[in-house]
Amino acid sequence: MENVIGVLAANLLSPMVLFFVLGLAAALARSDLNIPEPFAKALSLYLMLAIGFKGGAEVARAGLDAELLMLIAAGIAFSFAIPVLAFALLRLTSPLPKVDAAAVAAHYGSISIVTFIAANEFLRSQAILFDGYLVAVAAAMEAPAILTGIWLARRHDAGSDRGARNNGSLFQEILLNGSIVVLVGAFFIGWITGEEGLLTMAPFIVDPFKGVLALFLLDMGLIAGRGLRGSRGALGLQTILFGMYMPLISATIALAAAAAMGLEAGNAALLVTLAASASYIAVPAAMRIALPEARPAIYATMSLGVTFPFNLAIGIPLYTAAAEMVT
Amino acid sequence: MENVIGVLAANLLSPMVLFFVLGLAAALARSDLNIPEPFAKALSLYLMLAIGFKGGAEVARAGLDAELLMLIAAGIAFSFAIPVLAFALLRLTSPLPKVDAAAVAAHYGSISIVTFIAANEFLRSQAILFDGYLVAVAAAMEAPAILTGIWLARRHDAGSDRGARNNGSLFQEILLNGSIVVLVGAFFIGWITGEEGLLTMAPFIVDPFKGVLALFLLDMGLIAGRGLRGSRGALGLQTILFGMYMPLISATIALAAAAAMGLEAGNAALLVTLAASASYIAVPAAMRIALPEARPAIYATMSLGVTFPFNLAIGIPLYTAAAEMVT
Amino acid sequence: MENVIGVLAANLLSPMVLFFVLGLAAALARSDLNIPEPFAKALSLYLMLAIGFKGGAEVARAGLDAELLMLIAAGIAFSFAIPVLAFALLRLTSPLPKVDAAAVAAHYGSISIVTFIAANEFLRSQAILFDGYLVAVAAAMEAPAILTGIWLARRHDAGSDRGARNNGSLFQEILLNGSIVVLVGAFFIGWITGEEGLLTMAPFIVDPFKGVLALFLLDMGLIAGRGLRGSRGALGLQTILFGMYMPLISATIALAAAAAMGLEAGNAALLVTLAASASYIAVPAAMRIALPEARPAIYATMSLGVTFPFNLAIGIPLYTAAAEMVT
Amino acid sequence: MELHPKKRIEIIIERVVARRLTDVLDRTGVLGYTVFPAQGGRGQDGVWDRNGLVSAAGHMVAIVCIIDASRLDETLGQIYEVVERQIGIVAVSDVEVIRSEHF
Amino acid sequence: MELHPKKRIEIIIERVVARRLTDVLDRTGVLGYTVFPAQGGRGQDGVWDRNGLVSAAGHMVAIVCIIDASRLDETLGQIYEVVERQIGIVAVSDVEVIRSEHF
Amino acid sequence: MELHPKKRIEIIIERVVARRLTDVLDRTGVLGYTVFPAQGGRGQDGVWDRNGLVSAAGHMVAIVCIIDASRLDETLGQIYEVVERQIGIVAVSDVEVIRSEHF
Ligand SMILES: Nc1ncnc2c1ncn2[C@@H]1O[C@H](COP(=O)(O)O)[C@@H](O)[C@H]1O
Ligand SMILES: Nc1ncnc2c1ncn2[C@@H]1O[C@H](COP(=O)(O)O)[C@@H](O)[C@H]1O
Ligand SMILES: Nc1ncnc2c1ncn2[C@@H]1O[C@H](COP(=O)(O)O)[C@@H](O)[C@H]1O
Ligand code: NA
Ligand code: NA
Ligand code: NA
Repeated sequence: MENVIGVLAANLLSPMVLFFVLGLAAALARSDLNIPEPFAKALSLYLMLAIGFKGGAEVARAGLDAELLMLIAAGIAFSFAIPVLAFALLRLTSPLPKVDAAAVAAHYGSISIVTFIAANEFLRSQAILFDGYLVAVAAAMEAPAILTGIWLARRHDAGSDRGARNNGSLFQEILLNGSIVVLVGAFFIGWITGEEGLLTMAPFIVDPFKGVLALFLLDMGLIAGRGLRGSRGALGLQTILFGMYMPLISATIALAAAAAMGLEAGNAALLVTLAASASYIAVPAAMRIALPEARPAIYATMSLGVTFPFNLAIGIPLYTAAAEMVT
Repeated sequence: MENVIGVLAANLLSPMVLFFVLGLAAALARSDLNIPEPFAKALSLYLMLAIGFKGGAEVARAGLDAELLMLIAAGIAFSFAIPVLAFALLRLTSPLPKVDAAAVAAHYGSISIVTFIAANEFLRSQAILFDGYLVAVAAAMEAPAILTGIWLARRHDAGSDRGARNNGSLFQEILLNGSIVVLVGAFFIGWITGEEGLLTMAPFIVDPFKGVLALFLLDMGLIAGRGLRGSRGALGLQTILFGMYMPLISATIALAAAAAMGLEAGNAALLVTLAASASYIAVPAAMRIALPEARPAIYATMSLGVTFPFNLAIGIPLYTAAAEMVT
Repeated sequence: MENVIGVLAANLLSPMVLFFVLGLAAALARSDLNIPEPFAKALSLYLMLAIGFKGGAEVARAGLDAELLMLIAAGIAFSFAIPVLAFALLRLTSPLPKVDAAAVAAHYGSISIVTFIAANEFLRSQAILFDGYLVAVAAAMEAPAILTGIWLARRHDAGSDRGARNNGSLFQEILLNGSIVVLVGAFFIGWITGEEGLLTMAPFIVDPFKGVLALFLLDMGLIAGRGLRGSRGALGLQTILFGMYMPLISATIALAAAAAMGLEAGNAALLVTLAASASYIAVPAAMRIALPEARPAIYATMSLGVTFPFNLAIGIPLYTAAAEMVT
Repeated sequence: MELHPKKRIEIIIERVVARRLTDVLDRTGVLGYTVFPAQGGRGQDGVWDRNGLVSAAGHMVAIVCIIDASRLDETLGQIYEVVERQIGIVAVSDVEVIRSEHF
Repeated sequence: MELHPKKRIEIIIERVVARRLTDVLDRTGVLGYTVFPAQGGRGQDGVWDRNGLVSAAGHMVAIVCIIDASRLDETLGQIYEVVERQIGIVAVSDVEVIRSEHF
Repeated sequence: MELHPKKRIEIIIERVVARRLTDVLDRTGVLGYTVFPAQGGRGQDGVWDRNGLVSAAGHMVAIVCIIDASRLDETLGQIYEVVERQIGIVAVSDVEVIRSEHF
């Protein structure tokens, strides 16, 4: 337990978390600091490309095993199922209308790749081993939750049927979402080119990686802070609390599954982190098309303003400690 | 021959080519993946700056010799002459009207600096030596073809004379084109500051270079794919074929010249690559001003959608193998 | 003396200065070369973040001493006082109206962080030691001059009182200016995370730093050149001369103070450079709000087009030589 | 210079929805349109700023489309079907153009 | 399609001043506005280009605000107080909108 | 608030040609203009998107220029000489401005 607290404190004082806090503080103080949008998008692309490529190269080195298939299946199941639970909890505990609850629920079933990356770095700093192919699990968990979210909204709200005719193209758009394409594409390129490819790319995607991540987290802090400031009032206490206990619930479920599957600590910690994380890139974009009546001020702020910092600061070390105990 | 095929296969599985293919596939599948334009422009600037600087530093180290002057003269001659040949072939074999044929021809006389960079990396991967000053030959070949292209269009089309009054400023704009200025300027700075300058700049322009190139090629793939999709119908089979045999013809001519000049294999391979490559930055911009009636959907797609991938995947290893045989 | 000339010449042939000159020449020749604005902003952010972080990490390593407080006090005093002197000189020697003179004066009291960074690199190239906490002095000197500038304008021009009601928010905006927030924030993060944090960030903020600086100076050259071209006529000979002798006056004052405080050569050179440098980011933005009648074509061009290159090429080696003699 | 009266439609809409709208315009007889990026704004759903969005969601664009008055009603009808459930505004004004072949 | 007549106000102003203006719009009854980035331009104070500005100073934006004609006079008065001493122009035109709840 | 009637000219044209056009506007009596970047669009020559262009060619901008009606005809004539052979459209509309010294 003491150890957990020490690790937690160390995590809070890592450059990653501190840059996030700097951004948050600057935004709350109404500083005009901002990362130009095209550059922020480039940073995000870089992170996807790098994490995908390194994952693939890792697979080329260490090989695949049956565990991956099991993990992907578990991940997809979580992504489909968690939104149902999240929706039920939101309807019970918060005053959110159905369409907002469905949209929020979809976010918690999907994943945040930056949270996943932060967990990778955390494990590395703790010298805990994990497999590169986990990045494939992350990719597989992005989309299913969106389907559940839309289904939840439709089941409860006849009005939203009007958008149904567009769904064919919507599902294609979700699967061909830019960040998924880069993540998966870079994964395969890393796999194909292996060690040699990694050697070529390393000075670009390995060495400066943590620095780029810190800069990106500065931007995330700014955005989270502006979201929190802008949505003052829109977000009630119950919904804010949901943004902190929901990841713990998802984490507990994933932890149980990880123990049942007999995963090693590192892989378990990453699977748990994925389950506990909430999307703020792919799902909001899909929700604007599929459920335009749902309010972005609610779901974007909960996912980015509440759950992301919670996971970054407290969640990741906690999930790791739990995974080490259980496995 | 077997060796050539092995090298060709290795090239096809390099991160560079694979990232290009990823971009191409994403675009053809209508993914919304894109590299923000300001960032893509920055990547392009970076590549120019890095290749120019490294070339100059190489000259500072190894010195200049008379061969450079000979190569520049040959390059300028190719740039002036190749469009005449290309124009004649297009008029014979394709249904393109004169003004389009002239615009396309100009592209094939000029060069693609990214193709040149890819050839540099390929030679390095094959441990074939070449001189840094070749980058000066690349710079010298950019512009002359534009003059020939305009001349070809004017000779055949009285209508385009109306734009003549603007030509003074047009030629100035071509020579002071941003990418040429950076390439040439960085070349001289590399030359002046030499080894010491390179040491200062290396962690920025040498180490991450290949990674940046891979990212840039991802964007090129996206653009090429979107161009191909958008111009379906506009491009006939004859013009597509032209985009593949024209580089081979230019390459053959340059190869003969290289043999006659007694170049070493590396320099010969680069001269041949330059002759075989087609512009997609400087020439399209000049054509929009000088020959606005020519259709960008034709020339941009041929150069970037057909000839660039052809050279990247097949041309470069082929030209290198040929250069090694002939020299 | 000979030594000074040698060092001066070496500085003029450094990649940094040469890239600035390349940009200047390209702009004066009306090349269309440009660094996309979002990318230039990102470069600037990177430089702030890196210099702040490295300064903080340096403090974590070497510790703080009382000298820092003394230096900050001196810096703030310079920032408040220099504009008064600058204003008096401008009114005596130039035909600038009062409001323009006040705005220009504010720029010379504040500082240029890129000049400071260039001085850091110059000292490093000369193997002269200095303290990392000087970056805190730079941050402290940014804002006070703005207050003096506004006060000078108000004292002489009743008309500008109309804007007074906005001042509360103006001062907040100045202090929460994005670049100051990143500089100071990164400084504290560097301090908190210390050696270990620096190790994490080094491949991003240390290794490629000089290359990024060179690219940024290319952009500064372009902007300075375009400013000079655009303001032809607006800037008289007296104001141009002011842009070169004013830094020398400020430098002399700071040099005397440095000698009085008994600083080491490196710290003295940096304090002198800060005093001699003129702002071109924070102060112009503040002036547009506080003194909209003052003409940006005047103050931006003097600071960026005259004083910045003067300091970069001649000032920094000169101040360093002087600091070495005096301390 | 002879001027021809036309209608200018300006649609402010979310970027994620823009492709659906332009797909519709492509299918109707509209001969051209231009998309402009917005930087920020405010509406009933609150304030947004381009530099403060991690997702494409929320980012608005303006689509400007100049058409002949004879096509206005049909075009607006088709635009309305897309924007009906979305955030966004549609404004029409009178303009005169110097070449009429584009509209 | 029923169209409702409204007023479109277009304000071209420096980005550094834009927040002051939108703060004023926020306080008045204006229901929404959109900010568009400009790339460059020329006026009495000379030429500017976005890629040639090291500071935010000088960079212009266009703020577009569609309102009901009944609010025009009051809104223009408040806009004028902000732009009075600044560089910038304010232009008003007639538009028709398809949904009237936003204005 | 007193309003003065003016003309608003909006020219959508390729970025590579824009400098030629603004050079012409600089030589005529036009007192100012503002350039806005476009993000994408479609016309007779097909679809384009800013993020899909490796060259400046194809990228469009909108040039907005508010002038006095008395200058309209001469200015349009000069604009036409530049845009005649180029891709692009020119649209004129009526606006009212609150300060008349800029036009
Ligand atoms: N009256 C208006 N004038 C101009 N833009 C508006 C107006 N109302 C809304 N907008 C834009 O449309 C977006 C969404 O509006 P809303 O649905 O009211 O939140 C806002 O963020 C603005 O960018
Ligand atoms: N008549 C005009 N039409 C369009 N934009 C203008 C006009 N006059 C000024 N501007 C814009 O406003 C900025 C400042 O104008 P000025 O205060 O006249 O220098 C210019 O740089 C242009 O971007
Ligand atoms: N009717 C229109 N309304 C708005 N923009 C247009 C229109 N027609 C053409 N454009 C713009 O002008 C560009 C070139 O048009 P075109 O020459 O018809 O291909 C298009 O890509 C659009 O950005
Ligand atoms: Na999740
Ligand atoms: Na060629
Ligand atoms: Na100073």
